[in-house]
Amino acid sequence: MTMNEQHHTISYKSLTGTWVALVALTALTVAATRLDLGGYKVLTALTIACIKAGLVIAIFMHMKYEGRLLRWLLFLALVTLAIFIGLTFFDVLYR
Amino acid sequence: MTHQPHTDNLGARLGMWLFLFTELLLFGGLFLLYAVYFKRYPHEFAVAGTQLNWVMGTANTVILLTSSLCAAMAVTAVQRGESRRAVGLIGGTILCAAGFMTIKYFEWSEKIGHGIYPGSAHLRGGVPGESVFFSLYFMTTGIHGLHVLIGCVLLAVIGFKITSGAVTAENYNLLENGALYWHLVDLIWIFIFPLYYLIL
Amino acid sequence: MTSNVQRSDATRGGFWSDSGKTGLTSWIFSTDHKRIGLLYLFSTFSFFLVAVVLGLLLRIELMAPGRTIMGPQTYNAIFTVHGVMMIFLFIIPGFPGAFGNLVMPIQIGARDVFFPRLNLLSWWLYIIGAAIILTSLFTGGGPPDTGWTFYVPFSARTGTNVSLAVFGVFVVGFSSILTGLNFVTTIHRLRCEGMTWGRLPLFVWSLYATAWVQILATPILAITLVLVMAERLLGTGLFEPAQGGDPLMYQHLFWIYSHPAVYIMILPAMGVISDIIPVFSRKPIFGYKMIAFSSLAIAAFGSLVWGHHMFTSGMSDTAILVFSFLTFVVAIPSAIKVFNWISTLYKGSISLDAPMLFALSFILLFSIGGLSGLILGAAATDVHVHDTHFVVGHFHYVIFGGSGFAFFASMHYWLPKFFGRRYAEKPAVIAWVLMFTGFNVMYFTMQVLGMEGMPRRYYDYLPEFANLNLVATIGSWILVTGLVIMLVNLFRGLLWGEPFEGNPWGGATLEWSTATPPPTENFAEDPVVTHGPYDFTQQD
Amino acid sequence: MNQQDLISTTAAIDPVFMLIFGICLVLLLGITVVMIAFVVRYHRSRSPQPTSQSDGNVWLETIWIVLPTLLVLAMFWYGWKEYLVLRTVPKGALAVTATARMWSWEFRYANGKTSSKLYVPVGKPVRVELVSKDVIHGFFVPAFRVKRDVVPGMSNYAWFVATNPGSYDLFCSQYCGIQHSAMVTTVEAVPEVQFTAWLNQSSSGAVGGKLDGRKLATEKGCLGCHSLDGTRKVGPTFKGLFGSKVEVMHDGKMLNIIADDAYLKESIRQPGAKIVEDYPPIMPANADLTDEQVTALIEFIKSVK
Ligand code: HEA
Ligand code: HEA
Ligand code: HEC
Ligand code: CUA
Ligand SMILES: [Cu+2]
Repeated sequence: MTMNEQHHTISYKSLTGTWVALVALTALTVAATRLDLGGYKVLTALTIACIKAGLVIAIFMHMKYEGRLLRWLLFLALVTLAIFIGLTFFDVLYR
Repeated sequence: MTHQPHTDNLGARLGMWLFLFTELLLFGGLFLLYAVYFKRYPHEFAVAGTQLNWVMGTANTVILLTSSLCAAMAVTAVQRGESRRAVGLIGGTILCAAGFMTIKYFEWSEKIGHGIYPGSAHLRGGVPGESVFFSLYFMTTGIHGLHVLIGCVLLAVIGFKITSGAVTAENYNLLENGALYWHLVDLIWIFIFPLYYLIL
Repeated sequence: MTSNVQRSDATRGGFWSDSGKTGLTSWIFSTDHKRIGLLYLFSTFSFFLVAVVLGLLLRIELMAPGRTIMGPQTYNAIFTVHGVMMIFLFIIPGFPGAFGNLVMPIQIGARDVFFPRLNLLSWWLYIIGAAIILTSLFTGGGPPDTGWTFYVPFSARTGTNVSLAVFGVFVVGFSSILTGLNFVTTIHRLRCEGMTWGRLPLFVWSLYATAWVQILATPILAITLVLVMAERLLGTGLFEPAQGGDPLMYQHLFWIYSHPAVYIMILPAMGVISDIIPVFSRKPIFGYKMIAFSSLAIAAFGSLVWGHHMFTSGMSDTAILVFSFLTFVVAIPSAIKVFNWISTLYKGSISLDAPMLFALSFILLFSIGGLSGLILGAAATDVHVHDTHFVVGHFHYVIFGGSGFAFFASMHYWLPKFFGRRYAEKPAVIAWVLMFTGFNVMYFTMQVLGMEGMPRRYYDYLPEFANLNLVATIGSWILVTGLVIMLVNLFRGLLWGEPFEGNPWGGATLEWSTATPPPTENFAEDPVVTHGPYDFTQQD
Repeated sequence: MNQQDLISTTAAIDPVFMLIFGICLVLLLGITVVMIAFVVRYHRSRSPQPTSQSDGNVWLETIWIVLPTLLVLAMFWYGWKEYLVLRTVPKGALAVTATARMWSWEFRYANGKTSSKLYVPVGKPVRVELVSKDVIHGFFVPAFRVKRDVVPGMSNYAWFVATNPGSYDLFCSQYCGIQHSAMVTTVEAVPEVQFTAWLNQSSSGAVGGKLDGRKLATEKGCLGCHSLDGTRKVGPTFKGLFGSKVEVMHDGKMLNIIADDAYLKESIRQPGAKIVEDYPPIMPANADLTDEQVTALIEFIKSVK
């Protein structure tokens, strides 16, 4: 195990850039869901939400600069949640 | 390795992230219920969802995103040793949070004024899916709001620690973890917003 | 208990006195993992004793049909409180809290856990939660009468004090989460030099797997309990059919946590057994890698099988197919462990000291419980025995015969190390014989009762079940006798018994290489590990 | 429906049970014997030093991963296959609706007849619709190896066939409150002719055109919560109720009222309207009672002095 590697400092500029992207994506979701997309609406909205979440995690939460360990663990937590929901749907969908 | 737990930043962050996972799963339970009931009552959910004010929701989303930006910049500021600026940014975060809670307050009181709250006569008498939607809405945003409040207190304490010199460019773990917590609150909202306000 | 403990502090040495502080506050505000471990030990074990007396009362009531010593409401409250205390106040916090705290940091060569103050907070949360649960018994509508599963809609309607009890469980759950994240961080960050992942004692591996379950599953319980409270206090109706809710969703959420929770109970137990058997056989554990890996596999797959508690609930048949299949998959890593433990004995040099007796009986009792779990895991057979005393027998075999006996094994194995004194061997063996006998008489009979169709949570039963119930009750008395002997022996021995020094059993893990009792920061000098945890050839 | 290939639920489940139980027994015996043998053979008195320091064997471990896998897959598959029998109702099954409430069973037949015991013809499959009026109950007949939860708001079912005449226990298997263990009745399997005769007798409560209130109160489960002798059960006693003064909560206000006909009627029809002080609001609404039945119940309550 390596010792405390010093932390990456993220410039104000890239943080602000991220924020602009996030706000733009928010506007995009709102606009998209005002349209009549039928069943794709949910999909669109959630996809955009996932992209936004990814941005927040990667930049604001510094995950982009973390080591492998934390990334794997984050992945593990998300997969666990997905499995909990997924397996429940074996009941909900086929009842 | 030798024992230097006080400067083991990675360890401290690991602990914080683990805690964030538990928060994620806590809300995950609510999202699970949302998914299940949305599947069962798509129409009722859509109708009920139109009763929420998407303008307010959007405003709150932007406010929270901004607060997150402030929190992230505060970390950068402390890393660069600009502690005055960091305190200011934390103040900005808390201000945004206050704005968020104010809007939330208006939204909730409007709904409650219309007789829509968990267990209200209106919901008991209405279609089943509507009651489920609003119960979930109040539970989710309620617990989320509670997290906003906790985050505010946490950040305020950290702000004072920066002024008192306990959090510095060499030792900013606390701030970093506080900011992580705040981003999580934002993260949850990023999903609450489309699910409740937009999918109609 | 603490006052007795203090009396002999001066002679004890180590972490008992080397900080110069011995008063009560030096314990309940201590951040030393060993002191916190002992706090957990005393508090969880106290609840165990209370709950055990409740269990005994249940058996006495069931001794004969009709009213024996209590009314139905009392009976329902007692089995609920018995279950809640045993699960949430004893066995879940007990293993990680008591032995995890006492031993794990020493075994990895650390001075303490990664977040010592958080560790103390965990214990306080546990105590606060427990206090809330206790309060719920004497206030409001009286003790909850829902069963430890709190199934809605019943739990949303009953007039008893469910909300408060549920809130107590919520707080205890929070404590469990903090312990889990503390342990994961500790195991990742504080292993001493040379302590590679491949040299971790298996107890540490099992705690690592347990901690992940605590982290990822407990939050679901937390939110579920919040929703039950909301259901009762606000009328959210999320599980109320009249308002469009689905009672089965409660069951899903509850078991998403509570099935993995049974592995929180058993995994550390398996870890202890994997540590004890090699030591008393003087032989390395057979298949270290597979045992470590199977702990992780149990934690992972164990999170996917919760639906097997709902086979008769009206859940979809597809879900039953999936969950039944996954349930059988989890049995495989358990089987690997059992076979590896037994192979460890082969060509060893076995000495049957008390810890070893408990460990060997663990294997048998856990196997009986686990194999009966297979009958429950198959859809066709579960339908017949679900919600009968067969299930009650199954889980007492795995929880009490498994985790409980492993807990007793660890008490005999590790406590002398921390108290510096030891118990007498002979009474320990007598106690073991009585407990083992009484245990089987009681719970095997209950499994037979279940196969004959006696439902569980029955205050009263039809005359045809009378004989077997009497037998089971007699079994419980044999068990009591054994337990009392064991406790008296341990209590006397640890306080006033012969000194316990050095490494009489010849363990090769780090806790045996430090002073007895260990000093506050565990080691005089940070250890450097050069061999595996079961490499006994390095000794002498 | 061909009688020959009608497999009873008991005959479907028992072989699986035996199979899994048998495998488990063999495994357990094997483990026990080997363990004891090792402990005896390699006891320190006989084997003062370990004669091997082996710490694993890939082949052995592979064997005991593969073998259990095959065994459990067999158990799983067989268990699933026979479970399907429980889910596949034979054609032409007799339909009965079981209504569970705290804490009684009521069985309703196609012709409207109700009964508190489940009468079924021997040799004919019976499909039971499971309906709950309040909380979750469980429909459990050990003799036929069938069990299914009775969940409010859900339509569950179970089926079985009684191959021999007799009286079989029927339990409530899902915990449902104070009288859970008393929610017991029987399945009465009688020859087909007898069953038809019973089914066509006029409905249970009516004796000469007048309903028997006491019988009704038993059947509808009232007496599970209300005593006739003045003792306090889950609900207030019926003894001396009529004409007495009752303190009730109504819309959050306390009222003192006299229990008259109108009040009793309301209490039965809409139990939630006025809640007797010091009692929980858990009495189920009885929407399925006819006006005559309510009148009969009230007459009965009046008669309990
Ligand atoms: C410590 C706790 C613990 C443990 C470890 C287990 C382990 C298992 N449990 Fe158990 N269980 C409970 C605690 C536990 N359980 C509790 C508390 C309940 C009731 C809750 C309630 O309703 O109140 C319950 C209920 C329960 C049910 C629901 C019953 C019902 O309500 O209808 C089921 C169904 O599948 C089940 C299955 C299993 C299985 C397959 C395992 C497996 O993990 C077992 C694996 C072990 C072995 C298989 C034995 C060892 C191996 C061998 C001897 C080698 C040979 C083996 C093979 C060839 C496979 N359990
Ligand atoms: C850790 C878990 C654990 C343990 C160890 C036990 C231990 C015991 N349980 Fe347990 N039990 C549960 C967990 C546990 N139980 C759970 C989760 C349930 C389900 C609840 C529900 O349905 O919701 C349950 C349900 C349950 C029932 C079923 C109730 C029903 O369905 O109707 C019964 C009935 O016999 C029972 C009996 C016992 C007995 C007799 C013991 C015995 O092992 C106790 C033996 C007693 C002694 C050994 C006592 C000796 C000690 C003393 C007398 C004190 C001495 C004091 C000093 C020395 C200071 N329990
Ligand atoms: C689950 C238990 C339960 C069942 C079953 C039940 N009751 Fe009740 N009943 C109660 C409770 C509790 C109260 C008091 C609270 C209230 O007023 O709702 C009550 C109140 C009443 C009252 C008012 C009594 C008073 O003292 O003012 C009447 C009349 C009554 N029930 C009749 C019936 C009849 C008739 C039936 C059967 C068809 C029945 N109940 C079934 C629980 C039950
Ligand atoms: Cu009805 Cu138990
Ligand atoms: Cu389980």
